Amino acid sequence: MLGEGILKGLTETAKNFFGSYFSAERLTTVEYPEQRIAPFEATRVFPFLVYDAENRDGGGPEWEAGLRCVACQICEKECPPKCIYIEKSKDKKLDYLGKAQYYPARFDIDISVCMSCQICVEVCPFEAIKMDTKFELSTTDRFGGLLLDREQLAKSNEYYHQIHSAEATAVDAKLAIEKTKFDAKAKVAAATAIAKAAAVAGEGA
Amino acid sequence: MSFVFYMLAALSVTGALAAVLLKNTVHCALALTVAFAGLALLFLDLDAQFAGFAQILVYIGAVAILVVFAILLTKGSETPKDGVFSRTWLVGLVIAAGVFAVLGWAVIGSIRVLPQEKAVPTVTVLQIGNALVGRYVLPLEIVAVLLTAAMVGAVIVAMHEKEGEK
Amino acid sequence: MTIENPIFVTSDQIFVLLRHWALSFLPAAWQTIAGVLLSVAAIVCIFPALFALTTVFERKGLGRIQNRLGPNRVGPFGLLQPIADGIKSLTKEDIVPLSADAAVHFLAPVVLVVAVFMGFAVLPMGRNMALVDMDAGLLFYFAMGTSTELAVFMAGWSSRNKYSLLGAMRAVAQMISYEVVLLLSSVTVVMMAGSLSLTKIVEAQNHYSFGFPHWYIFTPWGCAGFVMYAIAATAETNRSPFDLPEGESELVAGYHTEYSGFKFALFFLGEYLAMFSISGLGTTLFLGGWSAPFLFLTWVPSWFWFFSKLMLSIFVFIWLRGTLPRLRQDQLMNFAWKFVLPMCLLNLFVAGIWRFLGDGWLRWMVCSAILIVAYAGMGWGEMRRGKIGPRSYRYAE
Amino acid sequence: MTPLASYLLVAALLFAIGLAGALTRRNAILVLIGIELMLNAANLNLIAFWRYGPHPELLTGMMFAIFSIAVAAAEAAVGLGLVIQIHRHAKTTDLDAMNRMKG
Repeated sequence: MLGEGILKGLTETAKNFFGSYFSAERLTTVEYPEQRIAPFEATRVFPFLVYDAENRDGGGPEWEAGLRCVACQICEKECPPKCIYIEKSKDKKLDYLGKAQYYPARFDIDISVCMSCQICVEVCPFEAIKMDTKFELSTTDRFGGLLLDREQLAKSNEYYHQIHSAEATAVDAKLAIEKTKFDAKAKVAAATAIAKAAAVAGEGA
Repeated sequence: MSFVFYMLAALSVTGALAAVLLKNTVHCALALTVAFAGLALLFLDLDAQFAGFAQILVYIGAVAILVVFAILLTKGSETPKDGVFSRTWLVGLVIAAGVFAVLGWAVIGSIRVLPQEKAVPTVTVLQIGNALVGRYVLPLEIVAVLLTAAMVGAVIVAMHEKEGEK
Repeated sequence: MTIENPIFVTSDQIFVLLRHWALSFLPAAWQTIAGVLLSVAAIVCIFPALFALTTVFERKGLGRIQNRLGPNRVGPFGLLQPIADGIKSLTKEDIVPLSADAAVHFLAPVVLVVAVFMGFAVLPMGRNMALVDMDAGLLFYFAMGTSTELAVFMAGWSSRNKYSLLGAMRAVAQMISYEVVLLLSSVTVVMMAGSLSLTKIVEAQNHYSFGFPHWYIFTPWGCAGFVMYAIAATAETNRSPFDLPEGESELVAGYHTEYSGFKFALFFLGEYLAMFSISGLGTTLFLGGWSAPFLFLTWVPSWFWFFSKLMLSIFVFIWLRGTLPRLRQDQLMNFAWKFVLPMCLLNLFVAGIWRFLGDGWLRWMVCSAILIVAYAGMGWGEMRRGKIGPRSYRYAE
Repeated sequence: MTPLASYLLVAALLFAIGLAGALTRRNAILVLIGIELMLNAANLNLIAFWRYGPHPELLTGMMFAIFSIAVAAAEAAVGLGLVIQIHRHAKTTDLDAMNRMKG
């Protein structure tokens, strides 16, 4: 019969209307500034740079020394809205693997341009850039306030664990494997070098 | 009460003048609405309540809307480059002036025999309804047939011809 | 308590008495004009105040329908929200597009609000509480109602904006189509009451048998007429589910896209006032106007009943808005011309039968049977041909 | 009280304006607008004569005006339908440009 669906719909909304006064579970929204929903594992807003507190090479403050970023500029090239700006350093410092690498002398992200696509995170071979969950970023300064520099972007690995614990643990495991491999390779290389040196020395003698 | 009459007459004549003189066709249609409204108020001034409201309902509610629809459907709202008046505008104007002169002469000439004042007739809607289905039932039926025929005719005339039928 | 009881008379006629009291300070020559001005001022104050309240109740109601809280920040329970909104829209910059037709652009909201306000003049808001008791009151109301179409067209055309023009054309086409339904469903009431005067129509319904009132909605033709009137009224005021003239997902905001600040507020006001006046007319025609719903409740002032029925209709409007999705243009037109209009004409016929069959159970049976059979048959046919009914989405699922 | 002659003069003026519009404008819709004005002027005459006539209770003039309003609505609908059809055919509503009998 015509109109049945309309009546069904009207009953449903009437149930919602009266039910929402009696059962609090029905309410799907929270009153935001006072009540907040805890961020989900997959929450992502804008990128940040991860640093390891253990890595102290190169001096400077903790965040500067420990940056995982090696200024390879892949993210800068891949970024669809081109909101990343990187200046490579002239000198090198040891990265978290203990390998001499360049580091970003300047790393800026304009979050007024960023579209939160996460491509920079996916292309980064060094697990140096990750997505943040902080979203209350409004400022009164349209231009300077939304252009984040290295210092504002750098967050510790502990912070990363706090916001995306499962993901961060997986990344840590991966890095640990890389580190072991690198160390093994370095050991072999060192052994070869020693052997070579010995051979050279032997020849010389 | 004469003041009200002069105001309303001025309103409808201004509206009518604007309707035939303005360049933009949509403005003409809106001015026409003003003239219709002035006329409806003149009807009310003449104690013809029913006719006045029918005038608003039919002319402002239907005819004016029809006119603006037609203007938009014919892209008529752009002002043509070579003037809005016809080549023979002078002839038309002379004819209209002649007609007005004759009508005005006839009215002024018979001003002595025309009634000056008259008691307000009390006409209820009930009386009009009774007259419509009593004394005037045949005209009513004919108008009904005419309106139906006009509706069907207008739909057929304005309908898109199908490609295959040509 | 009887009708003659002085307390009842005072509470029932309090506004009439107040008006007399205020006028008694003036010289006799001025009293007529001052009385009209006073009544106009009352209407101009009461209904915008009601509008302000309705906006916040509508937002709260819609929120509850969607299991949200709705506005609750400004003032206690968010009741001061309309004041904040009002201040905002009054202090906003009034932008007129460069290529817009400035004069028509300015006139459109004014014409709309004036035309809508005129409609209130004939509504009897209580016993002896109609501003003018016109013999052709209903005709006057519809004459004013059609004038709003022109205002909508003016707004859409003068903005020089595709969306505005499209919205205006949609709105005008829709309003003309449903105007026919609105008129024809009201004509049944005129046939029964034998008058176009709204006060007489209310008096014709103000009788009771077994404690129940003789409202026209409690007859087969009245019930069908009321349903069709409600559909047409929803379409006439461009309310959801017939809100395609301002369908924001396709037309930005329809004919008021280019309006801002105070002029937008006027449009908003006009829309809600049209809703009030059309609900008031529906109340008057079918729900007995200011008469009480039961005989034992007649001691409550008449204006209280009018306004409660009015607010009840507004609630139904909000309820419908929270429930139904928007129609498509062709569905809207098909529904008006191929379903509601034939039903309306049939209803006129049924009302005639009702009139001439005389009292008794026979006319109830005959009239209900005709209407139900026609409704079911036509509904079945239309649904079978897929003209109306549940929607199917080709690419969904 | 306004005498009947003033209503008749206003009606004559409106009729002349409508006639002038119908005869001088190029746009077909404007010509129709002129014709509508002429019909309205005639209606004003009818109502005025009804009001001042000897037997207003017979409603003759009023009825005439009401029927005339109905006929005018039909005329407008058909006329505008024709204008739209002409525009579709000739791509113009300019009456001066429509001077051929062959389509």
